[in-house]
Amino acid sequence: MPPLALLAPVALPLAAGGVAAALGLAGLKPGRAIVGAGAWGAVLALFLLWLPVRSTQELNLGQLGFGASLDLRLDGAAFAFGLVILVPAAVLLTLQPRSWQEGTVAALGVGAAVLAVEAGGVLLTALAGGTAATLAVIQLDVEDIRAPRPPWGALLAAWLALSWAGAILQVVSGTEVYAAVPVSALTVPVFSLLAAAALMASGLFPWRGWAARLWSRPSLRAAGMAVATLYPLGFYLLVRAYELGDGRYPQPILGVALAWLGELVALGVAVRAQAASTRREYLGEVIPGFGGFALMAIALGTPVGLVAGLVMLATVGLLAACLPLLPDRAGPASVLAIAAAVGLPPGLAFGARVLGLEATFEAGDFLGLIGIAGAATWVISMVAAARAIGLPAGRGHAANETFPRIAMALAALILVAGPALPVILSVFAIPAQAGVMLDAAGSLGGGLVSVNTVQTALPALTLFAPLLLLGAIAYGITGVFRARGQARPPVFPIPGAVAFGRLRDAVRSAAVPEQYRSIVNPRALEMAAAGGRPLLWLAGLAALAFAVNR
Amino acid sequence: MTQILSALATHSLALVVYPGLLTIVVFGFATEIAWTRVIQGRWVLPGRERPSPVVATVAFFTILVAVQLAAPFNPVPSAERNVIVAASVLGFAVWAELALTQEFMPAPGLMLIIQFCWLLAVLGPAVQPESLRPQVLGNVLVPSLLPVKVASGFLYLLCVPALMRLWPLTPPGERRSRARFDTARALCWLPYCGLFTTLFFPPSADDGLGVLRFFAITLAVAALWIFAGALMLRRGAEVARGLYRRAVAPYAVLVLVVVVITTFLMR
Amino acid sequence: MEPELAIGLPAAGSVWAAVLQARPRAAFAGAAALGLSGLAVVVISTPGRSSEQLGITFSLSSESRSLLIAAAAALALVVALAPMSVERTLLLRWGLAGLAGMAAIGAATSLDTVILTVLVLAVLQAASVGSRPFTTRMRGPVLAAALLALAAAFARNDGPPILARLAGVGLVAGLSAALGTLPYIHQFDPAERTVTSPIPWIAFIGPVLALTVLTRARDLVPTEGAAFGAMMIGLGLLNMLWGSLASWTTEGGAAAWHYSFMADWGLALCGFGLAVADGERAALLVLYSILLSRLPLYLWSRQSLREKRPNDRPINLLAAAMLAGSAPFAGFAARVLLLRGATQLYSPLALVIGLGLLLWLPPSLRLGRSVGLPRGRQAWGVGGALAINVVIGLYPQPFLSLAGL
Amino acid sequence: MAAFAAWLGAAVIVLSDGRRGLALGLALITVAFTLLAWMGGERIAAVALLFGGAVAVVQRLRTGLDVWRVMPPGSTPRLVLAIGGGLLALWIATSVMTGAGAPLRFAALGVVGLMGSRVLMADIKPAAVLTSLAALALSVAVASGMADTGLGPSPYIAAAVIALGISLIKVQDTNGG
Repeated sequence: MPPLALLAPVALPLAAGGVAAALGLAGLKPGRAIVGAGAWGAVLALFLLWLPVRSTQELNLGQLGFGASLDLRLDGAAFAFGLVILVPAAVLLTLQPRSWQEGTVAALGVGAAVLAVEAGGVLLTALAGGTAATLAVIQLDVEDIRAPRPPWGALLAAWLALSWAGAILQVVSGTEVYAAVPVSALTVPVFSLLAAAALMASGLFPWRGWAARLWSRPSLRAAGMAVATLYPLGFYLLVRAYELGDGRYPQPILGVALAWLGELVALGVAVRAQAASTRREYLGEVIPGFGGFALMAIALGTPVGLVAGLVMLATVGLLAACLPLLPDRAGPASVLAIAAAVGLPPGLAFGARVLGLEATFEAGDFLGLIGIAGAATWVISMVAAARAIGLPAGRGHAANETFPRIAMALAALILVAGPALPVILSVFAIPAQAGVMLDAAGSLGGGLVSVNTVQTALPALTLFAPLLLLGAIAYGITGVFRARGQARPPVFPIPGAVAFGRLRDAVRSAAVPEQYRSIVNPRALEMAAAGGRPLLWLAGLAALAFAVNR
Repeated sequence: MTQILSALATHSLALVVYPGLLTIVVFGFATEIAWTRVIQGRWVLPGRERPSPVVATVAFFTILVAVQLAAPFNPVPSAERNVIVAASVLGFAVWAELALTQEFMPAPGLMLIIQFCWLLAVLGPAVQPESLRPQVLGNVLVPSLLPVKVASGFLYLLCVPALMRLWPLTPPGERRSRARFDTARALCWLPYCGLFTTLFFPPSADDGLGVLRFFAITLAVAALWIFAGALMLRRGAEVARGLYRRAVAPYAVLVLVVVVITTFLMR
Repeated sequence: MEPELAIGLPAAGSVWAAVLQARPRAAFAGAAALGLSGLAVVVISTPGRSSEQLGITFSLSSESRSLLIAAAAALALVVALAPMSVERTLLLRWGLAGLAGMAAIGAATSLDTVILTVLVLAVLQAASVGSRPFTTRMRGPVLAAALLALAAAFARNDGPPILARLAGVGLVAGLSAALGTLPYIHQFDPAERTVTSPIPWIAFIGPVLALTVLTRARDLVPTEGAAFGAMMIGLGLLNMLWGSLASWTTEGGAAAWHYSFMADWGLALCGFGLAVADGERAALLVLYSILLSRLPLYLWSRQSLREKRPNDRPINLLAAAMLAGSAPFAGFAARVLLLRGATQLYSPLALVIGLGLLLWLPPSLRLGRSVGLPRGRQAWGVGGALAINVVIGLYPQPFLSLAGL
Repeated sequence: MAAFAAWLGAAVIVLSDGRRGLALGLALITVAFTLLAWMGGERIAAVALLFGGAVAVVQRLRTGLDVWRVMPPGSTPRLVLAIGGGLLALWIATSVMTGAGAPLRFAALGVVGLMGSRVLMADIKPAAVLTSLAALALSVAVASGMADTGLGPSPYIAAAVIALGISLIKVQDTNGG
């Protein structure tokens, strides 16, 4: 493949978006096929580029002018994240009906997100990620301007923070290219910026983040695309940070803090999920829950943790395609999706979470405590999932954007992929991990049958495959759950929710006391400043003169 | 390929026969019958109706837990057993049943706290050794680690009666009467008792004596819980609730502190 | 002869349009031809080459040339795609007059020429019919001229170091007064025509004027670079904060646009004040953005503002994103460069600037909505402005190279 | 003497509202600057200043209120400004700044400062603004004479043309004047 082919995964969705826009402007209805084809073409291009060589490929097209060069790089991490973004995007773009404007913006967003993970340097990632965020917000607002969407300010702040991190790297080390930044340049402040960017970009907070709020939208077309394209990008930054730091974060405490944060995110999600009043509300918490676990695993700083996190993100990708296609009614599709999402053994999510928790113990020191907390959180998630099966459906989205069979197939894929965990690790996660943690290459073994870590071996194929068969037989005999949707009280009230609500109301209703309003009068201030009064001007001059001669 | 097929066969055997489904059913049904005999004063035998999806789910979870036990002659190699799988899946089994059946859940908040305490009892001893093999944890006899192990074992013993609903957390009037045979609970007896044996006693040898030793300890644990359960039933729900709120939860915090201190001292 | 032609041809075009008011088509065609000729002269001119054909030395620098081209392009864009209600000949007439003045300012090699040109432009603008009193409209530019003249006098005479510092103060304050940024905000009347309002100062003439004054300032007070930069950054931060907050909270839509220009100028002033190449690049991108996108969008939003029909279509959101400096628009690249420049100088400053950048979003959403639903030529115009901005944002190198950066 | 005349002219403009007073002030400034330029060897510049200033003065005498109106009621602040500004300019030109050319410095600083302040006054009429602008343009040209590298007569000519042009402008203002 010529190096220029590295542009293909980015260019194909962009071209598809361009064609859709041109046809739309010409008054034709481009339909979903064009943008879908663009995304699938990008998936194909990614496979064709990576699988034959399985080594890093680079393309440098020169300086862009703002400190970054158009430097593309396809390595294991880029391949993995590219797939996590492209596959759900392709599924959703192919199946869900969209206006040409929505299709165009969505396709452009996909291209931008892929560029963010294919970028060779921090600044290009920031530009592309920022573009993807902008387009996602626009896409969501085009669909329904009154429905919840990610706070634009937080997304902008995230990518500006990353830009600043890139700028610091350039100033300190002369480069912001991932592969060239010296280890010493990744200082604690730079990493903090990068981590803040990552957390804000993916909304990884213990409270209800944007990825959960999106699920309360009437339609899930744009929400699915936003989650598919934006959510993995924050994790991508945390993974790339390992490459910048030669396989580790600048201080171990930073990884521990992030891992604890991931645990808190997952716990927050689980607590909210068990109190969900509808199944839609519960499903909204599924992906953030995975995000919390993935953050916990990735931040541990061990190869096992990283690959576990990557597999969780792969599951996120599949769920991002599955959940928007799921109809808001009870049935086997919902049950299967919930089972896949919660990490029912022996699914892919189960294997990944077990690996993630294992990693906490194997990381040593006190990190095992995170694992204990993680296991407890997982149990709450399971409670929430079991409860959600019998909840009322919640707000129904249009039938023409749901595809229960495809959703069921995707959920089933997550479940049956459990035995294939070693294969997924070998093809998908370990190359990515090896690319960013060069010293830790080969620390995971087991081939295509089991996953061997330092302490244990997870016999994924030989244990999970018969278990899967047993499960199928068992449910074949007993039948699946036929729960009638009915309102159910939360398993336990959300701790501090009332106090938090009170505080929020107090903050919202805060106002300057009546007697001081004449002092803090924005209108009067504006009139004073913008009234063109010479006295103020002379005072300004005097102030400048004083300040300079002080 | 032969190795894979052979491994598939042995793992299937473990899941279905020993220490999996068949063993769980035999051990669990016997123990459950004994338990109902003790508390109800009459023999209650399992019904012949087709198992519900809830029972299927619990069975599905518990067989996965059972194959993680350090039972002698377990066909699953010791390196492939994992305490995380055992702990989390056994946790699912309890809660899946409670949440799926949409029954009145007795004091769910307190139950969750007890669940967390139990998880601490299972996983706490794994923090310092950094090992997740159940038999390795059972075999830990390093003096400096013994306090954690003993404390965790005691916590485990305290938590399981509530998780298996042997101890009442709500007054009898609020609970549904349980005259029938509780199949789901029956399926949990071996995983809970066996896991205790695995984690807190040195592993038994792969011989007849070893089998006897393993099941003797496991049965003894079951008997202890049956005895304690019967005792507590007489004292009433208020005492049980008070015990968990005022004693077990603070004790779990103490166990956590011991785990942290031990880890700190042995760094 | 190139600079003289660059000044003369647009000036002639403006005069032509004024003289042939009675025959609008001839006026427009002739003025447009002369204006385009002027633009062609600017494009083909060699940066840095001096010319003294009129007794005054003129030399067009790369940066001034690039901004002149951008200003001419902006004028072409707004004239060609002006809303139906706007008289295009009038717009062209005043635009060409401004362009001629900008060419004179950009090509001036002494501050005195700049001051005199500012006075001429101020008088020409203020003398035409407007809703604000003549005296009010003259205040800002005259104060600017006086301060710049005093600054030049202070800088040119020997004396204690305070003289040079005061010269720096005069230059910065004079520039601010000419632009109409805080603390010298020109009084703004939302109902006033754009050509007679303060907008041409802040959004059209301002970029070239600022560049020239700053270039001259480097020659006049070379020893006071630090103080000069500090003042620029201080005023820049003040304008960022005030401009974005006022643009967000003010009641009037047109006033919000006025303040938004101030906020952008805050960025540009910070960029220039950093006195590093990245800062200058950032400032230049902001100025490109003001000329080629913010100003046209403001002009196209006027009708919608009058009719009070804001909109929330995709185009409005894109406009909001552009105004907010989101990626992939030029504002983002400018912000990256600004952060880089600030990091080189003093990292905490980058933090302050970085936090300040977040203030752009709320007012931008408001301003984007105020563009309304553009139709016909206006829609193409908005699309064009957005496209240009995206191109600059994604690949600013050619635009920076044009300015010799 | 010429420098003081320039200051006096500027002070008269600051203190006047009628066309006669404004014209007198501009005339004083024109003459003073012409003399200063002539003495500085800039003969062409001097002629240009004289011409431009003279036309501006004549134009000023033809438009606006036909009165002197020097120091109308409420002029105390203006008087303070005129005197204070002059003293400040004198102090800076002679004591703070060093080197030859103090009269030129005093004249230029005084006129620039006072004219700039005059335009900022709240109750100013357009005629006064235009007069101040003409004077300001002339003073900018004179101030350019302080540059190390002489700019030649071109700034003076340009300033004269501007002063002349300003005097020809008829302000269409709702506030009149």
